[in-house]
Amino acid sequence: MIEFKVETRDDGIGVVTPQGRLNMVAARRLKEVLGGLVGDGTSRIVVDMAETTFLDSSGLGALIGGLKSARQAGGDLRVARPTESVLNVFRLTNLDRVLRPRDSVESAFDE
Amino acid sequence: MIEFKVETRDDGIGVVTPQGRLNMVAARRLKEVLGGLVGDGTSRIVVDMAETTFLDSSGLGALIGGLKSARQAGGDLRVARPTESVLNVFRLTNLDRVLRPRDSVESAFDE
Amino acid sequence: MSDQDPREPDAGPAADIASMEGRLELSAPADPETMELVHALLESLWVAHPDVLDVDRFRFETAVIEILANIVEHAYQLEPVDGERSPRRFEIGVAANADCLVATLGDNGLPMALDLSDVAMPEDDLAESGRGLALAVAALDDLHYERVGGRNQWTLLCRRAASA
Amino acid sequence: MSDQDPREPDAGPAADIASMEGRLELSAPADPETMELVHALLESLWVAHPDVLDVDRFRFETAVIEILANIVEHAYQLEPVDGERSPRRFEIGVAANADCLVATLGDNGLPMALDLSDVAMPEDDLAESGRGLALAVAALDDLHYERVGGRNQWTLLCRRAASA
Ligand SMILES: Nc1ncnc2c1ncn2[C@@H]1O[C@H](COP(=O)(O)OP(=O)(O)O)[C@@H](O)[C@H]1O
Ligand SMILES: Nc1ncnc2c1ncn2[C@@H]1O[C@H](COP(=O)(O)OP(=O)(O)O)[C@@H](O)[C@H]1O
Repeated sequence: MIEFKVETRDDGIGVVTPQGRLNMVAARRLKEVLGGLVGDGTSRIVVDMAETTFLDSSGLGALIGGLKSARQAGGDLRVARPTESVLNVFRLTNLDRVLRPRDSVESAFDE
Repeated sequence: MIEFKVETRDDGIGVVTPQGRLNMVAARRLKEVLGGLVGDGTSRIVVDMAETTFLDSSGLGALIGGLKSARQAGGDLRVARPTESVLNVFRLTNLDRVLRPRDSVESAFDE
Repeated sequence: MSDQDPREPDAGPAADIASMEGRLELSAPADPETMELVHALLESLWVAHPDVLDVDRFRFETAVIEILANIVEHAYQLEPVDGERSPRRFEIGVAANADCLVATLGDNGLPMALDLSDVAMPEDDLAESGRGLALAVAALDDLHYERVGGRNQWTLLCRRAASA
Repeated sequence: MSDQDPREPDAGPAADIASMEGRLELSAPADPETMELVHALLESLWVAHPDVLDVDRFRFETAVIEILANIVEHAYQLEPVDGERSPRRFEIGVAANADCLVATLGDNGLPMALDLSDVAMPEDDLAESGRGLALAVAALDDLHYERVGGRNQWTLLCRRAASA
């Protein structure tokens, strides 16, 4: 099963950490978490994927859905620290350009 | 899978904490851990079962084997803080007298 | 303990599980390592049946794992052991309904020599083995063994406690 | 991408898995919740085959979960949905040998309408769905679909990377 750690930093950036496998069941919950953040006015979001052991196309869909609604609200969604398994899926789907992985959570919004 | 945390306290008592399921595969490893402690001169041992989520008859056998060798070496083995699942197995096998569970690791050797 | 005559084929739980909705069935090598997968199978059953009480989960899981451990340990003991893994396999099915938890285990090993009605905890409290079958019997409402077509067939039944 | 003609029955991997030693086979309801159990099935396969490289584990697990997700999501979409759970089931088998990783998935749902050779990633980078089959195809060396006796049969093949 998966857990989501969610925190809002002092600079207003929301950090979501999916801990476990981001598959079909988990994707629905990630969608809710991301939608909730944007709805509450947090439109700059970092998804820390250092503890995401698996990602499938529905998890990807939830990330892209979050990216779109964050951008619509004037912000952005960035992914940081993907595991090898997650990076592999980014590459196979050619989404490593759209979801360009950042090296750290702290600096994910630096440029 | 299971992990065993092993520490020797200042008073010379060894504390073994099986974390996970104590089944057939794990029982072999527990036997080795307990045998190693007694062999190294630690004959008073507390098995902290607060994180043991499952116990079967081979795990029971490893506990009793450890108990016997600890006693032969002039010490004893005591179990502390069993989970409901472990307690259930102690009761079904009538071993709650032989392996009388103690409420705390610290006071397991107090009487 | 079985209240069915083990010499007489019956239409008891063994016949039922194949028609129980939501049943989970696994076929795998009879290796100690497969045990973790059977724990996962039971976890999946509990996710599908969140209303099963802990007390019933504990006794069912205990009995399933004990019977499987016996299969892994005893059912093949007279076969020649070589370096290669030989095709020793077992099948397990688990299911739940409002009244009971049912498991069937089958394997292609040697027949069991024991009479289940003689099974008891060892006399010696400090015995290090010999509790497996007695523990399964104590945990279950019914344990049934049959030798069918060169296979061992176990059927395990827990009647569920009425929830509080 | 399949290099076999999908209209022609063949004696490829689909025929092989039933004879592969150490294979793990599961039959379960086609529910999203069963997905965790399939992850556990693969973990058990890796425990039995510690020499399989991460790169091969990743792509095999990706493909297996995508095909299963499609079964759960699409194969039953036109059936009436009622409050009760209807008996929607799937079967999965996974196995490894020195050369490859093989999985077969079968279900009793509706036939798939797609031609696998047309499958591609969506044009729109920001599409939120439609990547599942393309991802499975990209991860595998061979993906084969057949409709056999009213059932959907998928066969997945990863050729293992030569270890370093
Ligand atoms: N599946 C089986 N096939 C053959 N013999 C068995 C089987 N299960 C149990 N036995 C026999 O019953 C005895 C008692 O088994 P059990 O109660 O599980 O204790 P243990 O496995 O610790 O010896 C075993 O020693 C074995 O001789
Ligand atoms: N098992 C299946 N049965 C029927 N149709 C399917 C099946 N798998 C996929 N499809 C069809 O192929 C399309 C693409 O599927 P897929 O690549 O997995 O993307 P997604 O599931 O995100 O839509 C689906 O929208 C569906 O129409």
